[in-house]
Amino acid sequence: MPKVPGLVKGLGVTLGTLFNTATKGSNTVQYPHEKETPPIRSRGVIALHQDNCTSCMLCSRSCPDWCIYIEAHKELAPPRREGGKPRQVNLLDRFDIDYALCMYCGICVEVCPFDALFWSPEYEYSEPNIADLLHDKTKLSEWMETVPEAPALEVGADKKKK
Amino acid sequence: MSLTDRVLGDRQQLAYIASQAADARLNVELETEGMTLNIGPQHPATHGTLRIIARLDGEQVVWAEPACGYMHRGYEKLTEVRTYPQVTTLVNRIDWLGSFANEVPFILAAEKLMEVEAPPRAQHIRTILFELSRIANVSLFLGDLGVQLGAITPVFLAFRDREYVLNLIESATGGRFHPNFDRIGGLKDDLPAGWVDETRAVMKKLRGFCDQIEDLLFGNEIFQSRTRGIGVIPREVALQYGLSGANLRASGVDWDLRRDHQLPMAWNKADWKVWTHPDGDSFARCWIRLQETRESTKIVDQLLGSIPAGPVMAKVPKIIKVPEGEAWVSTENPLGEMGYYIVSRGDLGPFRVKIRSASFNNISITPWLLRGVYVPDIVTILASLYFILGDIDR
Amino acid sequence: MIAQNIGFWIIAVLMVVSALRVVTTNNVVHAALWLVVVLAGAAGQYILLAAEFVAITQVLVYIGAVMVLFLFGTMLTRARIGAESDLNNSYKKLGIPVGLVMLVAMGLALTRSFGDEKLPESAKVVSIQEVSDQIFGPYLLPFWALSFVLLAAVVGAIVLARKD
Amino acid sequence: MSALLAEVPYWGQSLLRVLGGIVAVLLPAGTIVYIFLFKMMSFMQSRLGPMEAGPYGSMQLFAEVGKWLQKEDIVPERADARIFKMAPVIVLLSTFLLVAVVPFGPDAWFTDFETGIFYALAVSSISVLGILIAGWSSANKYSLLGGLRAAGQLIAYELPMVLAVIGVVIQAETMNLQKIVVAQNSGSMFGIDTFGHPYVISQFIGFVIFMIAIQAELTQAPFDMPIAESELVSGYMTEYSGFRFLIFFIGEFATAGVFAMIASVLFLGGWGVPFSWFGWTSIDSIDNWMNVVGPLIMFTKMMLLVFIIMWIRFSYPRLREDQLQRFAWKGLIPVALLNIAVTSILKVVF
Amino acid sequence: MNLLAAETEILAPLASGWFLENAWLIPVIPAIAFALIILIGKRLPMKGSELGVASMLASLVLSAGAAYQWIQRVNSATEEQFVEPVIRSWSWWQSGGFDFGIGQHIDGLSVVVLFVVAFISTLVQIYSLEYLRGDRRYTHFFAALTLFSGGMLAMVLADNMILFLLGWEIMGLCSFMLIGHWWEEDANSRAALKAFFTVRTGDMGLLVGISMLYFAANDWTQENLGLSGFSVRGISAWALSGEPNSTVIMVAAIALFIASIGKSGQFPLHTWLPDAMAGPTPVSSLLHSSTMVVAGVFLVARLYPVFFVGLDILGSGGNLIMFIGGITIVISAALAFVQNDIKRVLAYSTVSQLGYMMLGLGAGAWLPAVFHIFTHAFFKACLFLGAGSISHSASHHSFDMKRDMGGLRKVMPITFTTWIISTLALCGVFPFSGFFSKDEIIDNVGNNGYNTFMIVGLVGAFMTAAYMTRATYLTFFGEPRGASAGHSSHESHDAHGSHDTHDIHGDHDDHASHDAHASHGPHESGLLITAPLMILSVLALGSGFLNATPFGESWERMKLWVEPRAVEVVDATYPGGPGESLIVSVPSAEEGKSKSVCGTATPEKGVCYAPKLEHAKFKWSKAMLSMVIVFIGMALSWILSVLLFTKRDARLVGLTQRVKILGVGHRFLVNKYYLDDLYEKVIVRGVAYPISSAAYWFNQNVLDGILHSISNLTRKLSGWVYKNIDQRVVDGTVNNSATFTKSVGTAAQPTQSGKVSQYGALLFSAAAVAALVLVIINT
Amino acid sequence: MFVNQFLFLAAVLFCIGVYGVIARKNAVLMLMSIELILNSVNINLLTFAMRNGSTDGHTFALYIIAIAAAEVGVGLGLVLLVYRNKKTISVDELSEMRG
Repeated sequence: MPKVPGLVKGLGVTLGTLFNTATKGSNTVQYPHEKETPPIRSRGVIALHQDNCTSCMLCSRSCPDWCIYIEAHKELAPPRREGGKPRQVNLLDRFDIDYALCMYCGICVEVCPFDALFWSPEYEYSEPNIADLLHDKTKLSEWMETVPEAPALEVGADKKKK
Repeated sequence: MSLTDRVLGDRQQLAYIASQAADARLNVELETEGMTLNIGPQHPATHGTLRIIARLDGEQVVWAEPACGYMHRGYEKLTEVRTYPQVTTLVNRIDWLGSFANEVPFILAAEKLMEVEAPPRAQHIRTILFELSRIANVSLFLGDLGVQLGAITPVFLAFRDREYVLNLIESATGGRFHPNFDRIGGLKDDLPAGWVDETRAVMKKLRGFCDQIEDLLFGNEIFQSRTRGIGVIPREVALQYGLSGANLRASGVDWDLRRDHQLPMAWNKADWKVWTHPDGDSFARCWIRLQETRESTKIVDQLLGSIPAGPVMAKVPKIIKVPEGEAWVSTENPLGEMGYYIVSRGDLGPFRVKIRSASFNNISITPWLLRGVYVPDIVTILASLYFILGDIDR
Repeated sequence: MIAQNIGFWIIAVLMVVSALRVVTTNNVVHAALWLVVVLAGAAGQYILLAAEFVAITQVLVYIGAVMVLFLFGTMLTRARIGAESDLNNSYKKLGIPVGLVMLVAMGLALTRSFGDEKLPESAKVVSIQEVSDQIFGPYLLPFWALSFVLLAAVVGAIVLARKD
Repeated sequence: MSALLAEVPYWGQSLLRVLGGIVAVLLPAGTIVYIFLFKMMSFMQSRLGPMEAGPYGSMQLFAEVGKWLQKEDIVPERADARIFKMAPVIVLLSTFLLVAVVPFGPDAWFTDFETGIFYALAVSSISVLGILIAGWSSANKYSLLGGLRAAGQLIAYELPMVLAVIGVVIQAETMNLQKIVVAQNSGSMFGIDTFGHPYVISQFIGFVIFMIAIQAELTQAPFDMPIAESELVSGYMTEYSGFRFLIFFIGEFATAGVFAMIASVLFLGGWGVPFSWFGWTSIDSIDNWMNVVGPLIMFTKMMLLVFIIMWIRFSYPRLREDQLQRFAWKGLIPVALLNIAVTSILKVVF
Repeated sequence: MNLLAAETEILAPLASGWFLENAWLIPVIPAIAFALIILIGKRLPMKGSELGVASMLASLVLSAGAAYQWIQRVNSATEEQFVEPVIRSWSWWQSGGFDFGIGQHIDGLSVVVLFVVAFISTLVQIYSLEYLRGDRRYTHFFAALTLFSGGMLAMVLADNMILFLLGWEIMGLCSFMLIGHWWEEDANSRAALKAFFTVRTGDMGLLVGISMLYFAANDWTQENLGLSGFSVRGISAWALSGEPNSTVIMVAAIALFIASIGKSGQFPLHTWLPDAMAGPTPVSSLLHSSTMVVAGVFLVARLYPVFFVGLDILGSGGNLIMFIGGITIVISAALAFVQNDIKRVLAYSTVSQLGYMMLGLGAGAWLPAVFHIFTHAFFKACLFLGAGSISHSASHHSFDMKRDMGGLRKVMPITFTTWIISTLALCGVFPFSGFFSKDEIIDNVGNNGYNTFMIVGLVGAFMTAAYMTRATYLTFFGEPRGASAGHSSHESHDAHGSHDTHDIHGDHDDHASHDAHASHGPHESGLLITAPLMILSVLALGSGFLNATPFGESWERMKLWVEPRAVEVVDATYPGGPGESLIVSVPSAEEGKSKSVCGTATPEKGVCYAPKLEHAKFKWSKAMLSMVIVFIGMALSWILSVLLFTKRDARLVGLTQRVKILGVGHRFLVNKYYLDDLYEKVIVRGVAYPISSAAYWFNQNVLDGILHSISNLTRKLSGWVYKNIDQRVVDGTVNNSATFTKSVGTAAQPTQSGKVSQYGALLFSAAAVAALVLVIINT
Repeated sequence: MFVNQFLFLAAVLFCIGVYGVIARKNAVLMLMSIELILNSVNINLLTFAMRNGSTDGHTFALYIIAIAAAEVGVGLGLVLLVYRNKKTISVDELSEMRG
């Protein structure tokens, strides 16, 4: 077979793509009109489950760029069982994450010993004002609704996880 | 025996002689008053903030030198005040296109110090992700090459197909660019269900992409005339300047750390080939990368079929303290050899980390390489050397 | 005829003014651009003189090639932006009387020779065929000579401009 | 046009011609930009292109124009301001001068130059001036390099273009574009007159050379080194912004359109269809409706040629400056000369 | 007219043939070969030389075919029929009413010279294959050699003077390139330049002559023959028609003859020819002995009617051609005595022999002169190639007879034999070819009544015999000396390197044996060199029999084939094809005294193309006389040579130092009659120098003086203005006038500055003022 | 149209060109002035061609245009050479013959 010159082959590639796009549709998505669903594990935004948080500050300390701000005060809570001593609990006053600083490394989620932090794949929270990227605990709690279930694992994975 | 006789092939010799002739001609003409052209720090050809100071005579470069450091972020220093888990998330920003691959050598070095080894499943998945990040990295290079040489379409095709790979990485690790997935002793998590099949499909697409790029770009006579014989790096010179990766293999040095270093990774479980090219010119470098992309898809395909069952995490303490000592591990990253030298004093974080990144060495050859070329060839040569600014400046 | 006369005078004034600017401006590139105006005006005058082919050749060769060469030359010799002071000779004023004397001489000669003789009213446009018959007929030898001159010029220019 | 406008007063005629010229330049330019630059290029790159402004982004062009018009007209501080401002106008001017000789129908033309094609080649060379002074007056090294490259390239490719045209002129025995159209549509090939005699067949080499030269004259890839953005950051246009850049932009695509029109006149039979289809014998016997249909036919042919130009532009990397010059002087010009020689020999023989 | 019609039927048409009709291919083939050699020669296995040899072989075959068919043609004609030349012409280009044709014109003369040129060129190219092997510019050498042959052949075939001029100039160019082939040597490039400029001096004459003839002849030829005034045929007919003004044709003939002098190395422009021996020996052999230099002779022979009429050949008192020829014979023969360089001896011999040809032509011996071209080519080429063979194989690239040769007859038997044959031919010994041609010339000169010049010819024959004997003795007899003795050192090689050095000689593998001859001593050359020598010597021996007058009319074939029959051709306005023209009468010189050389009064109806010439009857007595003279010369020279060079006889050695008058003569000869000094010192310096110095003086003193005084004056004036007026008058006026005067002053003062625009200003202002003055005066 | 109006225009241009040649020091500007002169000659040629109804003037005007192109090519080559060697294109500084 005679060799097709590279110049002609190149034209063929572009023309083929042209027809593909025209018939099968493009690879791009018209974003505001249609949205792609990110993978389940996507690190979109961090959601806070307030109840689980003990203000232990592990997340804040392990954050590489220190973008988590936690303030809490101690209170005496009624004992868990009848007749017990009143427990001393940390009440969360402030739990802010500055998304203008966050590197989305996920270390905070990983280190949280009480499963108070979760990843949500939600990504639409850009703000015109940089200060608004500081999400407080209310806002962070709202993201909890979007947190998906942990996905099933691939064949051969070690099931006895945690 | 002169250097040319000893180490160069026929065609390479011709090209080298031509470059030497250009050299000689320039030396004669040095009296002409040149024009100094600052290519960068903001220039499309440098895809980042690299600045090439070139002194021109007409359109010919008389003297050129890269000025780097515009993007210096001080990673080596930053690591000294981070814990080991925190460091991984920093270092995968060094070569921002080869994300996961940046973490691996660091983790391996730390593991070496701690004398733990990741379980086989983790090694396999690490290798797969490593190769995926190589594909993501190099496929962008293949597209970007077109833009540098004036063809606008390849880059879009590259972005299109790279997206599949990034999706894979994201669905496995959660992060598209900065996975932070590697842990000392294993991986953060196992793969999600269905990932293997998806990856197989994507690998097929990428092989198609490679064919497309070959037809559209590499087979194009104009492209060949722009790259063949341009920026020839003879074998010896390449070794002298410490080039690594595809740039070195394009000069005919058969040197690939994936094969040559015995690391706790799964490359030796797959059957693949290290490509070399005798020419050492820009075309050779680009061609080597194209072939390597294909090889990577092959590696991934093979490894996907043989992931052993088992845990992905070895037994390591919750709070990681690396014992006192020093360790050096380097791997064959998309851009070339990347290595970390960790000095530990037994703390939570490293005492000192020296990062050896490929691009810094790769561009160190530019003053030698750019003499006597034309202005458009600067672009060709820079593109074919393939550097990432983050990798240079760190 | 009136329209043509009007055209002539507009173009002529434009040409003279531009020509004066060519020799007086103190920026080389500006001079070249003023010269373009003169040359374009000359092309217009050629059309008035029923020489369409010459006019178009003028545009093609002068504006398309010669002036581009000029600009090339000036740019390669680092023409500066803005006024330059040393474009003129120290004795440039000598040129004015010389030019004037010459103009007077020519004017006198022209007035006496042609007075108010008029050009033929109904001159038809000279076709390319007529010109080509001339070139490849009686004036073939000059055409050949010209070809050799051009060849010599090409070779000469290359030899001059080459570095080695 | 004379027949159409017989009743219109002189000033009206002139006005109509100017308007017609503007339409003939801007309409194809806009269409080309939308269809090829916005849509075809996107499709070739697996994307959709502008979709927001108007249905399928059809109003995008106006949005872009609006954007450019409201941008600040920046003149660099050290630039030669007057010349800097003049340069884009000169480039666009050459396009308008160029369109003046293109015939759009049996009576639909602006001027009927006897030396039409020669005129077209002459005025097309004016744009070089604009580009050169744009490059020089920007006071920018990249611009100067771009301007010089552009001038060298345009001069080099003007030659093969002229030489390619000569083959057609020899075949048609005229330089008048209208007559070239008629010659093609009323001619016959090998005795068959059903398809006329479009010179793209008998002058195929000339056609290819002409198209390559057009590609270079328009500084489209693979000959776009004067504006190579990866090397010279848009070359001579680097410093331009706002509506001056817009003028350059319009000039680029309008010139592409006009050159394609000239190419279609020279090689594809222009506005005409083979006369034998309708039994016409000469230009005078053509029905009047051709004055309306003719421009459409012309437009179709033009779009076809522009498609080829753009297709190549979106597919190829660019050559280097010295390769470009070598290609012109060592490749195209000798071939074009050979083409002329062969054509003239065949013309004499047959 | 009836007569004409009747006779047309009687006369058979002349035979023609493919070779004659297509003779134009002969020069075209080498021209194409030249282009091919230049373009692709270097890539061919034999570096392009095969193309040259092949093309010359093709030309040789074609010209041999043409010669054969020409003989057929002559034979097909009846006894007194005019043998029409085969003429074909095409219009080349037209300009401004001039029509330049291109075409071929074949007659006996063309055929002879064509054959000679093609033959010698072929042999020389074959010879060069060996001689120049390994040369740095091997390919270019063959290209130039081939182009030269093409040019010469084109000139020989030319049917008009423009084409003739083209061929002539191509030859000049090629000889320049070939003489300067080893231009790295200063002497060679100087020789090339000298040759070029000397020949160019003559070429001016050719241009002038051609133009004069055109303007004088064009009307007549157009009207009567329908030919252009450039046409060789037209000019010939015109010259003999009795039409031309005698002064015009004389001046034209002199102008053309100046060209001949330059090209054929006649006195006084002969100085370039010996110097041209700096080129490679094949070049000397081909160009400067046998072919190119006869171009001048050919020109005279070709346009013989013009010279015949213009210079009054056969007139009573002798003519310019004869004088020049006669002087050349003697003075160059004398010069040949004092040369030590063997090629120079041969070069002067060539000049002398060319003198014979000129003498013959001038004395009306057209056929013997042409025949001498023919024979001379063979033996002189043989001699030159023999000299080359000696230097190539024996004397280590030296041509110095006294230092590096001697006693070579034993080591180089073939070269020696061929040399002796050719020498005898050159000396004119019966039955060698030179005898038949040279004696014929001398004989005819005497027969036509020029007894003085016959004596000159005999003296020349004597001298020829003598110097050739000297050269032969020095080369082949006596004791071996220098390089030929085998003890050549490399110093001597270097010392003589200026002559014939092979540049990359040592690098060439094929030359291993050749290169070793420093130790092996002299030896015979290879077959590629000796074969041409042998072929040529056979021809030197035998070619004379083509026109062997002693043996009777039937042996005079050259006369039959070559000499045009002087006839009047009727109805020549449209000469028609071959054979259609016919003869009305055969006029002879005896029939009345007429203005026309054709014999009758100015022809009314017809045209004649060649003058009627007489031939001397061969007498053995005359031949014996010249033979005796030749033998005396040989014997004397032999005895003297033996005494001087071998015996070192005390009476002879240093004779020139002792006897003053001989010393003066010797020095005179060694310095070539001081002609070069005359040209360089007297003409160049004597004429040019005073003029330029006068101009310089004028420039320095008069002009500068005037200008300086003007500027001083203006300066003083402006000083005065400054002092006196400035104080009183208003500032503005003063400033203006001061600037004006200052500008005038600055403009006028440094006029010698070399500033272009200043000169321009002066030029234009002068022109402007002059124009104004003219306009005003013309009112 | 009068013959003289064209001829006068040509004369004026010629004189301006002459002034330019005299007054300018820059080599490129001198070349430009020469172009002015050549153009005025062309106008003359064409005027007379029209006046005499012949086409000779056209032919020679074309020849002059071609010659001008050749002249500029060589002239600018010279200028570039001079510039390269002397770093100036002022003709006044090219007088090495000054004694």
